[in-house]
Amino acid sequence: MWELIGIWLAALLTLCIFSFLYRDNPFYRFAEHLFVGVSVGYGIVLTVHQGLIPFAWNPLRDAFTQQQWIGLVKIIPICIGALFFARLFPAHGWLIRYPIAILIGVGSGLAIPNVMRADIFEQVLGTLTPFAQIHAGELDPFQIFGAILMLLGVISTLTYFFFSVEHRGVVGGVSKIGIVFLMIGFGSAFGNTVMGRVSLLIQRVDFLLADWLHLI
Amino acid sequence: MIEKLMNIDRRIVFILVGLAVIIPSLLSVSFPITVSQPTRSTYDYIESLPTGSTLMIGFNYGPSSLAELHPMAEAVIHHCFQQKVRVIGMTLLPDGATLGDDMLRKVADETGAIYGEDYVYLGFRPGATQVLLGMGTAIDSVFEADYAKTPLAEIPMMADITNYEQIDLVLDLASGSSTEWWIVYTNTRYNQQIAAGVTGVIVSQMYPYLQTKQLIGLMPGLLGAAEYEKLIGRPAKGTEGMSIQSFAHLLVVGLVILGNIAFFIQRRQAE
Amino acid sequence: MKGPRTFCSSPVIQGLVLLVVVLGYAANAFAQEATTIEDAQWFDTNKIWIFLAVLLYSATVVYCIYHARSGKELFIRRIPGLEAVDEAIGRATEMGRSIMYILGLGGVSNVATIASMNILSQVAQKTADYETPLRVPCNDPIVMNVVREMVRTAYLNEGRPDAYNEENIFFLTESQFAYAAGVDGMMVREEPAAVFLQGSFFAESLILAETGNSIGAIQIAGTDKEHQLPFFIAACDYTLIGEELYAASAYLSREPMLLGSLKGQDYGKVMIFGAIVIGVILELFGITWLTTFFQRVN
Amino acid sequence: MRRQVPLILCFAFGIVMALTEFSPHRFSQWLNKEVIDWTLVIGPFALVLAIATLIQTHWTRIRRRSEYWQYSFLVFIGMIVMVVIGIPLGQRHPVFVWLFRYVQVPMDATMFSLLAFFIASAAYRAFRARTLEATLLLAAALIVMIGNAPVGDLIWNTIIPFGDNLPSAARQWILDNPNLSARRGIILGISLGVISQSIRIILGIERSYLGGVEGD
Repeated sequence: MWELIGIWLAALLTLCIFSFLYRDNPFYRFAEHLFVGVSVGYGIVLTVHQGLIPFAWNPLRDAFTQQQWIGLVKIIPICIGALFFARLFPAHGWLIRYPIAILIGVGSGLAIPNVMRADIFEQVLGTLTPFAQIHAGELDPFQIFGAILMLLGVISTLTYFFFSVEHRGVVGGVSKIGIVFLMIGFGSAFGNTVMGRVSLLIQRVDFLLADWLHLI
Repeated sequence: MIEKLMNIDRRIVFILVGLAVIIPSLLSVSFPITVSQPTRSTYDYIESLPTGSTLMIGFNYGPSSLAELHPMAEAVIHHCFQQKVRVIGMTLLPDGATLGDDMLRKVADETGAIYGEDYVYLGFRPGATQVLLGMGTAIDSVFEADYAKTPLAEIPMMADITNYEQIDLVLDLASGSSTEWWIVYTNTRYNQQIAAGVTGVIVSQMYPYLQTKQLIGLMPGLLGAAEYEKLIGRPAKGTEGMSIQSFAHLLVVGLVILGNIAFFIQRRQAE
Repeated sequence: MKGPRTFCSSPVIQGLVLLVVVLGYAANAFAQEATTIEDAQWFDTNKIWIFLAVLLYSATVVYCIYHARSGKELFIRRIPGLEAVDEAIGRATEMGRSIMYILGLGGVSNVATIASMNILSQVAQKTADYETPLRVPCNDPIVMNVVREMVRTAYLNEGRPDAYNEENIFFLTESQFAYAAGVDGMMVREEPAAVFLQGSFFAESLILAETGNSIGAIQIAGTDKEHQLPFFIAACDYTLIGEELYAASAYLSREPMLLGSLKGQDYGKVMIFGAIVIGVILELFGITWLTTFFQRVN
Repeated sequence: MRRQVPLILCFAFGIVMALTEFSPHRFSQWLNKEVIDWTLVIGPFALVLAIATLIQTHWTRIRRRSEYWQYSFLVFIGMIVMVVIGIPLGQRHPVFVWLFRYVQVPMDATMFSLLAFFIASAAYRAFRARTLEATLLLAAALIVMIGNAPVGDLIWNTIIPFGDNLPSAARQWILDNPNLSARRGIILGISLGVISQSIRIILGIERSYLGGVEGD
């Protein structure tokens, strides 16, 4: 019974959203506002159950019930977090800079070593590897061509992102080649995404035709 | 006329897209599928496993990517049960927990596989990388019990499985960066063989790993599912979906070509 | 901003002193419990090269910023798309319509979001003069707060605090597609003349950009998420590609700190360039120490 | 207090996170994890701001009878229903699961599936061979799209006598080669930007997050 009501409700909401394709209309506005409300509500529930309870409440509770006093450390972040309430009192609004500064500091600190390793070192290594294979004689001529093209692509795209030199002469020429690679890259990524997006539509159509209308 | 064609109302395009998906869905037409090498290697690997081997599947996708990855999961699990390869399911995403459970149970019902002997579902544990590292020492150090809260010690299938050493292949079904975690934490560290099935959008990110053989196989989105279905000779949602895909792709290609013809005629006229 | 060199004086040194005291004390307590060698090791020697690379690069960037602050004019190449910012604002003013500025889904520590906020503050200075409404629907509550302060400051700097309306910068929802649904609805109802899409975007990028296009708004996009760039390029009038987004805030504000840092980034590119070229040559001769070096750190 | 303390906090947390990433010592690892847990406690408090402004925005709309003010009630209804059920009963409660499955998921999935329509209309409008760059974009997209659809190979193999399955092979090559090298170039540039920004933030050179440069 509840499942049937659910399917009907889901189908109607699905159609409400699809109606946006025609133009803005009361059905879309209905779904849109409901969606915003529900998603905020869901966000609050998720934050409480997956953020505050396991990371703040549980350690504090354990501190008192099981004498794991280390859990009391959590009082510090709770107090820092509570500074966000300062925003509600205009005179002390600047206090929210404290938690923001900490969040930004942590984010930046984590980014430095990880980006250096995962992105820069890995990508440079990835560009060099095929040349080791060329030396070892593992690649056929077509693959060697691919490796050289890759090298040209990486270097020219990188040149396109030079900002402190004017793009004239050699630099200008190489950065033009970079644009060529960028455009081919973007085109292929676009084309490759079509499949994923159509899959999503197929799934919605399948829901409407099979689960709701039982046509297939 | 040409002017009109150039600036066609987008709603006409929308209707065409809708029809290109709805009509083939109703008619259920199908096209032959060519199997790509990365999908074939995954299949071959599982095909070559002796009876009683173990495959671990990570259901690392949420409801929004279900359309692409569920069919793939279905095909691979079918293949495993046919081959008498045992399956351990798990997930690193809270959203994936119910999806994996549903899928394993569905295929088990169809094939008659028995829970606890042919497959086990461990569910979700938070802390992705810690979970992956923890299973390297002992699976029950992370999952002391399965999804239904039965202790692993009481599950017959888990008696001879302690850690990655007894797992012949990990298949990660991913809509995010979980495959990279598997590669960094289990392939590099424990030398675990890994294959992946990922959504169409992140496929190209995975090619470098295939090149370096950190992945033994790779299945791209719905197409991967269709290819796998062809290999095991059991067409299902993937094959059906790909045929619909063909129409949608032809439509988009046709529209782009049409737009360009109109554009060239217009330019010729202007000259 | 006080003097050009205040940054190394107080906060950093005070922070350091505080750190050393607190950490030293706590570490001492832990050192006694260590059981394995790895547990007691203070530095992962495998990572020393990453550490050195970070140091070298940091030093370069900081040096360039110092240099830029000494007052020397720094060149920065033209960034296509940024000329259109004035055009977009002008058009909105002429038509008497609003401008919508979308910062994407990134949190406040996200680099793209920060770059986007810097651009927003430049845009706000211009709209303040013309009294063009600047609407900013936010996806992240903290970002919303920072943006409110930044825009208010921008209006203040232009001497138009009266034109600032806090209600134009508001929180919508954190959910990706509910946010897209809400912004789409607002776009078709309010019909802004210009839409800025700058920051960190995911799958919603095309939903927003296509709707913006359908209402005929002039759209200037920019993101460092390379997956979403194709869609912006297809659906928007101008697109800042990847690092151009970071450079844009320097280009618009002409602030020495940002210009210097951009110069430092260019030196970083030269280093990568060098590593790749030398690496390729060495590999071709069968000398593998550079690849082994890059491999070791993983 | 208003500027110095946030800058100190940002520096201290940033440096700690960056350095502990390099250190396998037990204490460093504990500290690293603990601070990340802290941010998980601090972050959720920001939701207070969100809810406050959301209520304020929609309440103002209702009070002023702005256009479409009636819909603002839907936002409140959606939010309140989710919170009232989700917080006391938990995320696994059947009623909450039902709401999630039949209200939130269908709207989410449908909104996502709109992309199938938008990607087609964007392709139609934007992929015109106006310039060399646009032509490359267009060509790469077409090749990948044809290669992605099974029917592409089928048509090719029946019409053209050579190069079996050329469309899917060409697609693969484009994705592996020009696409990958363009992405590498972009990623390398972005990574350098991310690191330099993080350094500026930690050292207190970049202060925009404090909300404008002025206003001590």
